[in-house]
Amino acid sequence: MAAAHAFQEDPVPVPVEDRLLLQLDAFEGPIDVLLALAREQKVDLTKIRILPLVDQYLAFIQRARHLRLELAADYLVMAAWLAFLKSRLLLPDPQPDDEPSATELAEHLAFQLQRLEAMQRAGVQLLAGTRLDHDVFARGVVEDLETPVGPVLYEATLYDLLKAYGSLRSRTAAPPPLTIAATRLYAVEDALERLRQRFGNCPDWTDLEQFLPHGIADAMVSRSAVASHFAACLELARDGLIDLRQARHFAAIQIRSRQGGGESA
Amino acid sequence: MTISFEERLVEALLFASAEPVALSEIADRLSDLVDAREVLASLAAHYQDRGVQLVERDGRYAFRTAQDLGPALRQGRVQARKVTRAQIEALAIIAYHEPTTRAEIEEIRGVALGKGTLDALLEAGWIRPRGRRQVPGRPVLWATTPAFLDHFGLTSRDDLPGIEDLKAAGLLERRAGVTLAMRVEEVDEADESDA
Amino acid sequence: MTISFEERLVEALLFASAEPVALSEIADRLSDLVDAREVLASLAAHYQDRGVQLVERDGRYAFRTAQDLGPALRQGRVQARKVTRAQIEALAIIAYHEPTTRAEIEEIRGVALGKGTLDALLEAGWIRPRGRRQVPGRPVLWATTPAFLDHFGLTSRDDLPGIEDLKAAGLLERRAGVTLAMRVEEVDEADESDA
Repeated sequence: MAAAHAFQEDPVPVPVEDRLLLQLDAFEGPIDVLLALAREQKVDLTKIRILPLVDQYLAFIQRARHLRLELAADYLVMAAWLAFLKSRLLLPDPQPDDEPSATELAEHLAFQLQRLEAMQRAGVQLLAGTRLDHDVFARGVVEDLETPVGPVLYEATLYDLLKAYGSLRSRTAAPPPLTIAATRLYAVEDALERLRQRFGNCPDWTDLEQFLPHGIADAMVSRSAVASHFAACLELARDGLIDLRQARHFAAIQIRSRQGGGESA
Repeated sequence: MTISFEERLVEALLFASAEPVALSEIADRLSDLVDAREVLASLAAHYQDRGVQLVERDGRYAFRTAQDLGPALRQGRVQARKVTRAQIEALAIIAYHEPTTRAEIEEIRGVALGKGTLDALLEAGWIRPRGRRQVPGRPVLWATTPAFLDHFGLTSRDDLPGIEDLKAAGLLERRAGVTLAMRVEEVDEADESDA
Repeated sequence: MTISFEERLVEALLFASAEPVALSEIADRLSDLVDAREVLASLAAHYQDRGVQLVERDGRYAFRTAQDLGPALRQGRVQARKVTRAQIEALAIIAYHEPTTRAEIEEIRGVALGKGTLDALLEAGWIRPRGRRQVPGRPVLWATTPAFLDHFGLTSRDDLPGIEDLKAAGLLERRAGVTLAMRVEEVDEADESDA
């Protein structure tokens, strides 16, 4: 296999954002991601540079959305907030006096990163320290000294007490009225309406994907939009308003409008 | 006086073990070059006059407090007793609703209280009668005691987490029912102040 | 080497109990002529190099196996309680900021606590409610317990790793996190403006 050596490539440095994306599940929210990015600056966190950090976070979010990874809403809110912070850091501060300045906000973010870092480290140190039942052990037997002469001690913990009350209340409370939450999924009616408005000027075969709404943050809503648009297509085709085709399994679904029946294939 | 590693290990092993430990088990923990019996003999000699003794029962070894200390140790020694579910539930209801009557406790639990339930709580020193409700029959009102707070590590009754806190901490069991994947507004259950 | 009756008694008393015993409880067993602290100091010195050690936990005393024997003793034992990352971070935040509210824990971590996180810490006996903050909503304040110190081998809260440095650096001051602004309503707005 000499050829393998000949074609061996230099290792391509993987961007930090991509490495973090691989461990997205392991993060405990956006601040945790920011902290991981900040650690990449390899400086004392008290000297952290906020602007490059903001750029890195925005790049991270961009990549995630490009790869269609599911991001919790917090990540996007954080991105929006950081973009806002960045614009305020770059522009002269026009804010009235009663609002914190951009510098103050940046300092505060740096404080929060340091504080979270300190708490994460403390947690690791606690776990790594001397732990009962792992590093040290207590007396294995509580000696029964026979014929106790003292008063009776009833044993129960606070947890027992709270748990008892909690389950009692959930057992005996009147059942809550049935509430069905308003769904945020994409309705077929809305998809029909959208398509009706758009397919009219589309005599050529066009991928259905072109008609899908863009920029839906929530992956679940995004998937429901695909489903409802497909259902809407079937309905429009049944009504003889459009033609549908698909070259093979899993290929792109294409549609075109059928105007006055004249162009029907 | 120096102590060997083996002696320290056997000392810790016997201390932490819930059951007396067999000689073979002790020997397994030691290097083949060391005689477990010798280690045990040395330990036994060390503890001979102390408050704790190394004892052998059927080829198994354990530490036990010295017999002559029994009376002094037993003094004021308490007898531990597990609290039953009915007792802890009644106690929780009294703590959250005090002062409250027996009938109210039964109403909340949905079943009658057994004979000894409140007696046990009284014996534990966790509850006390606090007057009577001014209604026909003048039922006794029950309330918790300072000993109750002390036992459960509370500084005041106010420390008891409310329903919302219990829910947030995961202590309120979810009722079987309709839960949707989407956010459902949590229904505000019960205000606790109904007495 | 002779050992006093008091030393033997305290040795036996601590051996007979799995939980740390309060200084006051030890003193109660001794004659008024004897200083419990001196007895404990003498016992601690005796056990210094042995396989079992006398440790102090927040004014309570107990025997525990020596730390260096941990690996040898661990064999064939049940593992200590598994702690998730969210749990240990929440626990650290409570320990370093106590007393503190659930909302503050969430602010520091920048993410909501899952149901069951505080529940697990409560069940482990490591945290307890301690009063309420006098602000609207009167949220429950959480603090650590003596069992927390015992489990993590800390003599007192001052013993928490690095706590002095963190205090000096101002990192333990109460300050709201930037994620404070992130509430569900705003998330929904963000979604809509995206669509």
